[in-house]
Amino acid sequence: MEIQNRENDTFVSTDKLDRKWIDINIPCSAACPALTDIPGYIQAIKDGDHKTAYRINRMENILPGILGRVCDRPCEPACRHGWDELGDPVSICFLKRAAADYGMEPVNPKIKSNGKKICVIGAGPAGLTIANDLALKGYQVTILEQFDQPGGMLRYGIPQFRLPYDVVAEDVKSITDLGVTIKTNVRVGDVKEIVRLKKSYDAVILAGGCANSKQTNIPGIDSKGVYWGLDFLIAANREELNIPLEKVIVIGGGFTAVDCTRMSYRLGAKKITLAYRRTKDDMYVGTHELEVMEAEGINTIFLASPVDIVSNDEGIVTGVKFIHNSINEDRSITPIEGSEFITGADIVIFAVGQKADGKIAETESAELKNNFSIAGDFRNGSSTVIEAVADGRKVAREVHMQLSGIKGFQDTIHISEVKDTGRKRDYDFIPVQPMDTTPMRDRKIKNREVETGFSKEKSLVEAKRCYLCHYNFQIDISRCIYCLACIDVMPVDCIKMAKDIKVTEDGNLKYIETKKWSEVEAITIDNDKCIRCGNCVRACPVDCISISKYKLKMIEKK
Amino acid sequence: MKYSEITIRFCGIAGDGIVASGKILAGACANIGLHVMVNNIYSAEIRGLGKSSATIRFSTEKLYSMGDGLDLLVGMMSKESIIDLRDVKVGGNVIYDTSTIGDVAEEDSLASHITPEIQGHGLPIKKLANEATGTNQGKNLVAIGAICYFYSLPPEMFIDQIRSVFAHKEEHIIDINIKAFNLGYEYFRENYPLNNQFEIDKRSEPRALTSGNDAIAKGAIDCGLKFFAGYPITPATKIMEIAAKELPKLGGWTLQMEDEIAAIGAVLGAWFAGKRAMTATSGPGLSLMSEMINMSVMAEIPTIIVNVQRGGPSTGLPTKVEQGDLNIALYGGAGDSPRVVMAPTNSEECYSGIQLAFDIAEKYQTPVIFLSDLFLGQRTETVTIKENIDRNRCTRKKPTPEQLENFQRYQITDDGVSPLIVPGEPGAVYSTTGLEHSVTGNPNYEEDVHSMMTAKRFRKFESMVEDLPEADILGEETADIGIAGWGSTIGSILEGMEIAKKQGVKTKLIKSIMIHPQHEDSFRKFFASCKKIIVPEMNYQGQYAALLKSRYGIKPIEIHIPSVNPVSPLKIAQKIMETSSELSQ
Amino acid sequence: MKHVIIGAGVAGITAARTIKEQDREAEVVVIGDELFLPYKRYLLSEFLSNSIKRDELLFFSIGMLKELGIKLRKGEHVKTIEPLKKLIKLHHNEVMHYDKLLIATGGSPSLGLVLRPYKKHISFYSSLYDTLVLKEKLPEIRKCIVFGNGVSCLDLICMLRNLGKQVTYITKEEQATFALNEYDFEGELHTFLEEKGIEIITEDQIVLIEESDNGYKVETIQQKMLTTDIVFAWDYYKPNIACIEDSAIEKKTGILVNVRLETSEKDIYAAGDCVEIYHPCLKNYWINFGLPNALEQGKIAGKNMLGQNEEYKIQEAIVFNLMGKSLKARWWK
Amino acid sequence: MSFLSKQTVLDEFKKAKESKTKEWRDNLPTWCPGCGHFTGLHGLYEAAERLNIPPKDFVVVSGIGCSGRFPFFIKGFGLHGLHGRAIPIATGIKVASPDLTVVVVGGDGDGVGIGGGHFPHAARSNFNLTYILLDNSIYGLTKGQISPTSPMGMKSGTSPYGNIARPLNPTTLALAYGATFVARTFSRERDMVSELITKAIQHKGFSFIHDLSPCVVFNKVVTYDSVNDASAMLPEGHDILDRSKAMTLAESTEPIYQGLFFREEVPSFDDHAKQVRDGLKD
Repeated sequence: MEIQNRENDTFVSTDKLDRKWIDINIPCSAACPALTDIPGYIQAIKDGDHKTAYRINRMENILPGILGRVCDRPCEPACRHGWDELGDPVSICFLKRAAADYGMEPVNPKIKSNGKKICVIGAGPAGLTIANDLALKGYQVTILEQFDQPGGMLRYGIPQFRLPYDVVAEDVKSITDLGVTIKTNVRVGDVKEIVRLKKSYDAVILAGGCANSKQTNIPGIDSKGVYWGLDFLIAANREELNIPLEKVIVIGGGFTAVDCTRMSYRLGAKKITLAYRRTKDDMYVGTHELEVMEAEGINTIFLASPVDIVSNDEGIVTGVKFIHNSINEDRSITPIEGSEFITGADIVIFAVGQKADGKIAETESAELKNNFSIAGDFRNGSSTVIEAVADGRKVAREVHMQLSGIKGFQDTIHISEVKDTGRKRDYDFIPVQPMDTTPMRDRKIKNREVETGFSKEKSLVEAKRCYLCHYNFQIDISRCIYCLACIDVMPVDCIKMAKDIKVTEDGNLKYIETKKWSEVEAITIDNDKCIRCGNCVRACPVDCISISKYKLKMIEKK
Repeated sequence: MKYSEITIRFCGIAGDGIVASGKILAGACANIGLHVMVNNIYSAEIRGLGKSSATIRFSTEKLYSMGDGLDLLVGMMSKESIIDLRDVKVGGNVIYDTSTIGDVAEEDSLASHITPEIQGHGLPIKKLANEATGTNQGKNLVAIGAICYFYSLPPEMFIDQIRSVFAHKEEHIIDINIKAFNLGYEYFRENYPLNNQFEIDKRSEPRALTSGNDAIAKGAIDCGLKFFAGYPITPATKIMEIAAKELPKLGGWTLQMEDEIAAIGAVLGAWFAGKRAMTATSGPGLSLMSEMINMSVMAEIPTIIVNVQRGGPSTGLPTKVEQGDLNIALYGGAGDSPRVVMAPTNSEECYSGIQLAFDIAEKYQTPVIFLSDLFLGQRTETVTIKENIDRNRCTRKKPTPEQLENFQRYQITDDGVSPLIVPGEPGAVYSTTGLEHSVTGNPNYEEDVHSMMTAKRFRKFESMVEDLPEADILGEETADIGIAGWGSTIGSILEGMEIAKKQGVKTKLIKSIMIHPQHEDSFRKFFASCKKIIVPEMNYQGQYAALLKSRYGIKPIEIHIPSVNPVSPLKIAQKIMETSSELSQ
Repeated sequence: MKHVIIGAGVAGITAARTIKEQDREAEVVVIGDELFLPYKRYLLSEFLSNSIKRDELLFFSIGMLKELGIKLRKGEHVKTIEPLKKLIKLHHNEVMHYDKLLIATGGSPSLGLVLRPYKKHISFYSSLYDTLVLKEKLPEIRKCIVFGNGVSCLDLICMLRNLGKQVTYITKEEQATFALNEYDFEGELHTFLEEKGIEIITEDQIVLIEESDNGYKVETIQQKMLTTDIVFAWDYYKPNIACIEDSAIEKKTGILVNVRLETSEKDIYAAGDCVEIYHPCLKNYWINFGLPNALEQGKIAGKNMLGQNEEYKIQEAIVFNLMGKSLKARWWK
Repeated sequence: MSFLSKQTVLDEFKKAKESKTKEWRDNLPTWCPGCGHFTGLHGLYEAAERLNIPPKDFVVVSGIGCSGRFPFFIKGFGLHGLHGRAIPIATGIKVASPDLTVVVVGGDGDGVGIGGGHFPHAARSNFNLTYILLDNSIYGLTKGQISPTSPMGMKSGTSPYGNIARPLNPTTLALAYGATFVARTFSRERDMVSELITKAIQHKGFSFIHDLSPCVVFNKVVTYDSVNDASAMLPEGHDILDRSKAMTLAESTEPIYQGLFFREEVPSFDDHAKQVRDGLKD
């Protein structure tokens, strides 16, 4: 069990070396657009405290239940446990979900109203985040949502077998609990309406998202049986789709494309094929998504682009003509002369991206200038949920700066001494805990969620696997007797005899290793390789290895 | 593949649990009734750069030596094990660690030296050990687990061994070690499911494992050892540790003295007081003791010095075997100082021989130097020792009532043995000294006294012969080639003779635990019956051959092996073949 | 010149031999992940059905190996390749330098998300080791289930049938085509196999395998419940290219090479089942599994590594005669 | 202890680089990782650096035992002598060429066991030697038997029923033998060890360092922790000229005092020899 010193023993640093340490040493957090304190909440789960784990998630990336299911997990490929020789990444996302499943409870922080009113257009991930953050700062926030339910893409763009409605509802509720009002079925049509809104609010933020499918224009695109990915999903989600599916071809390489194939599978299609113009590695979805898709018997064609939609006399789709591509160094593609081929289909779905609603997109106009911002996909083009959240957070800060007149925000690193991390070396050998899933035979049930989540026990086991990278192991050179006891017990090549130390341009510390005893200046721990097993601390006879916990906190510059 | 005899070597740096590996594997095999012989070789460093290896040979047949060649080499450390590859038989196997930390250069990699005739098997030893124990301990058990599967030996027999070897440790230590074993076993079953068969005779009884050192200590205790004084020295310390453990139980005691000089001093004192006592040491210690040996000769106080020979001279090769101390044992010391020198040839003789040594020392009031060696002393093997327990044994020549009248401690007698009384016994008292003395023990430097006393001290060695065992003669009586050997070399000689026999060459062997004095007639008869005589031994000079030459005037073919490892039977067989071809020309 | 060849299969060994025959001085190291001397994988069925002996499988003896001066490293595999430093790293962290490198790691069956959990219940048949293991089991086996694709699968089915086993073949396709599509042969093939007494279940896949008292229970996505003594299954037959994962070497499913069998990295070549070339006739990227190509490519790679300039010509005949009558002849004596 | 922000790390490393101690390094030590002897070794490096002793004038003599390896790890002349006989050999060297810096290193068995008979005479003759006794209260090289400084009751291969003899206390012995510089150090405290070894070498006469240097492999009784728990620095204002006070403090085991117990400036053997020689002149 960790023995944390009193708060006033904590050393607060603003040194860029220490800031850099976090980026390099807590790869998961660094990879997360929202800089979530991942080791923080996983450690909480490890200690059986799902409530704290939930609170960390709830405050740092707002939508634990949702992101615990549909986040594209930039953190997992970065996880230290997945590095060469070290096994597989921790199932961070599943753990986040566990935090929500077992630790969810209302966060009722003390909020002192500052009397200012904010209007957010769009109840998607970006909008919700802005509302949440500003509400916590004491603003009176109102969200206007065009559909009858809040959530935007979360509600309409993602099929229920990945993200059930009630999960979205719960996460939204915990935001409305902060006093945020959501008015549904309110559509802001154009700039004039925004201008009107600005009269009654101190600031208006447009987070309209990218709810419109990007169109492509190839011969036969308007034949019967051709759909746009997002429309197809929204229709399916709103139970508005009742056509028989036989052979389906989905064209695209993103989440929407994959969702379309899997939705088709549930709508009873016999043969489903996903076609993408580049290779597997170039797709925007994780390998996990792909495997789930393949598991449901969906075929794939790579390095092939559609050149023509083949249809019969009644203009009904009969297939797609593709051409093979070769891929170039810069991942761009060149079609291969005469390599065309036709694949039969009765439904063709184009899921080649989304774009913002054009009508209200002329946001450059003069009357909008001050006290108006745009956020999320509406500004940046379609991205992932976590990126939308991160962007929402950024915008919320800007708005808060303008309205409250604070100087800005600053990263501070809180370094505190720790006696023992509570980890054991054998945790490193715990295998990844598999996510329980709905049996194949029930996959056809349209709205049955496929991933059923970790049991509480499983979440504890999986959490143990986390290296807790936020701990910094360091040899106090002035007390070291060079006895090599630590090197003797190191689990990987993490402790080195160093002849020099450098600060790289990007502000990272780098040790120059040497095997020549005569050159050795110090025995050093390479935090980059360190897996935080604590073997060295237990072995050191002169107790010269210290553990300190690094935590990033952003504070207001008054 | 089916096997009835296997030789396995664990190779690594001291600290990898190499020795423990040998112990567990050997114990397990002995338990299921196999014949086992184990030889450990480790450097004098406790840890760090010292290389260490344990070779275990087990068979359904009786074993006499470590044989030639390995069926399996387990390289716990890559670089250190490369040289051992040359000992692996054609068709043999190697297990190497695939989870060592950091890059390995091609030339330092064990695997890169494996030839196509040999099969390498990767095993993540370090990793699995970490998984099981959370540290680097248990590497050896991971390997043993793999071996167990590889030769399809029954796992239970190993689990039991692990339990008994770690019996003194807490339960969880035992558990993690068993876990390590299982991980190794499972890994091989997963990755190398095709394994080999080793024929085990289900009916055979468990066998006892013992080392030469164990046997000596036990033999001494069983024949009445009461007091032990010594000083830790490789490879003899084990004897002292056993004495320290056992003697107090029998009303005796063991003292660890500040050095060998003090140790043998204390032993002399105990004998003076009439108690059976001994010390055990190795070359350097024996050298230190030589002055005290002279004292024992001069004062005719019995002494037993076990010398477990190691490589010399000086501090030499503390962890390597050599038969280099024969000369110092026979001749070392000032003046004309005769002493008995014995050399057991196997563990059984370590037991019976030390008992003989005590009886002779006590009866003839003389120092006995008992020459074991590192290989014989430290190797563990399955043996059948005929126990002979009589702790009240006494061969001391006590004075008759007449003799007690004006008692002469150094009375001149035909057999040279004078009556001896010890403190606490009623009847007489006497004083002794390292100075030359008269029959009473009073200092006396007169010429005829000195020559008379010297003659008396030597006369004991002639009369002694009747109590000594005849020399053993083995092999084909009609053979023209005769071999004479001593000490642990005999094992290799016997297997060498077997190999030669398979090639159709007859040989015979004469061996005796007695180096000095010997039953000279039996030797003379034997030598007379040979056309050629071969004398193999593990030293550079041919110290035993020199003795035989001077004593029997023979001209033997000498094989001198200043060896750090036990003699290879093949080497001896080759010499025999050469000799026979010379004969046939 | 140090030529390092990863893979001791047909392509790798042929290359090694070619190099040595043309340049005695060249240093050649062949790294094979199997425990045995190089052998002819395509003869395994004959070996299993006892029509040839084990040593007839070998490419050549130890003696031959020494004579040629090829250094063979058995039972080892390569973890990573560093083209810039011209280094490879083996499974036990040994680091080896090369001047020219040939990747000929072949391909092997692998499992997708659904089957992976049942790995320990699934038997394979792609190496001599598998075969030896199988040879021991075979006598007790009566019923077999096979799920998979490709020529090797067809080979397996026929071999089992030849040995008089009861064979059930499950495929995702609506016909047993063994992914040899675009050829008008399938129809025949499917019925032909059925005539031979092989039960074929189409448009289905295995979703669950359980141990049952003496054998296995198998459940399919169409909810068929089957019992069997042994299950052979793989989702795809895929090139073994794990060793290039972290390197810059261009890959798709296999390693992309030009007609000189050069990869995107200097001095690194690839040949055999692990490469992928665009095939104008198939109008597709093409993983040319199969013996004749491996042989041909081995030779060419070897020559080009020695600085010659040979181009690989894809011979349709060779590829497709696998499905020609000669093929049948080989199976149904 | 400082919070190890990355800046602290940089500073410490800089300090390490500035020190020249590694110029006295030789082979990589082969002791068990964690062995207390590493501290003594490091201390000797630091002393050599601070006093800038040129390796050519630097002789380290040792006996048998783990500590016997010392000479191989230090640049300078070294002599790995016989068990317990290091002091006489060193005496010969020193008397033959008094300008050399001669340091004797030995273990507890070597120094107060087999060699126990040499120690007192070297001390009372006040040869200008520095004798560092690395005390781990165990025989390490023979794999763990009791040593003369092993506590009573300690079990080992040769004392299966517990050590029934009382341990020797090398510090009090040195005081009793009349050594003119007597200090006790603890391998856990690198700076203390270095500082006192330096002072000892500077001292004219027989200087003795008793370094408590735990064996991490074989001694489960006398360990870093057991010693650490009992450790205390000598009381403030202890009079280093008061031998009997020093004796009392040295005898204490609760706590085990560390620091410089006693030092007196009296003519060393060298001084006497010089005096005699001078007296014989003209």
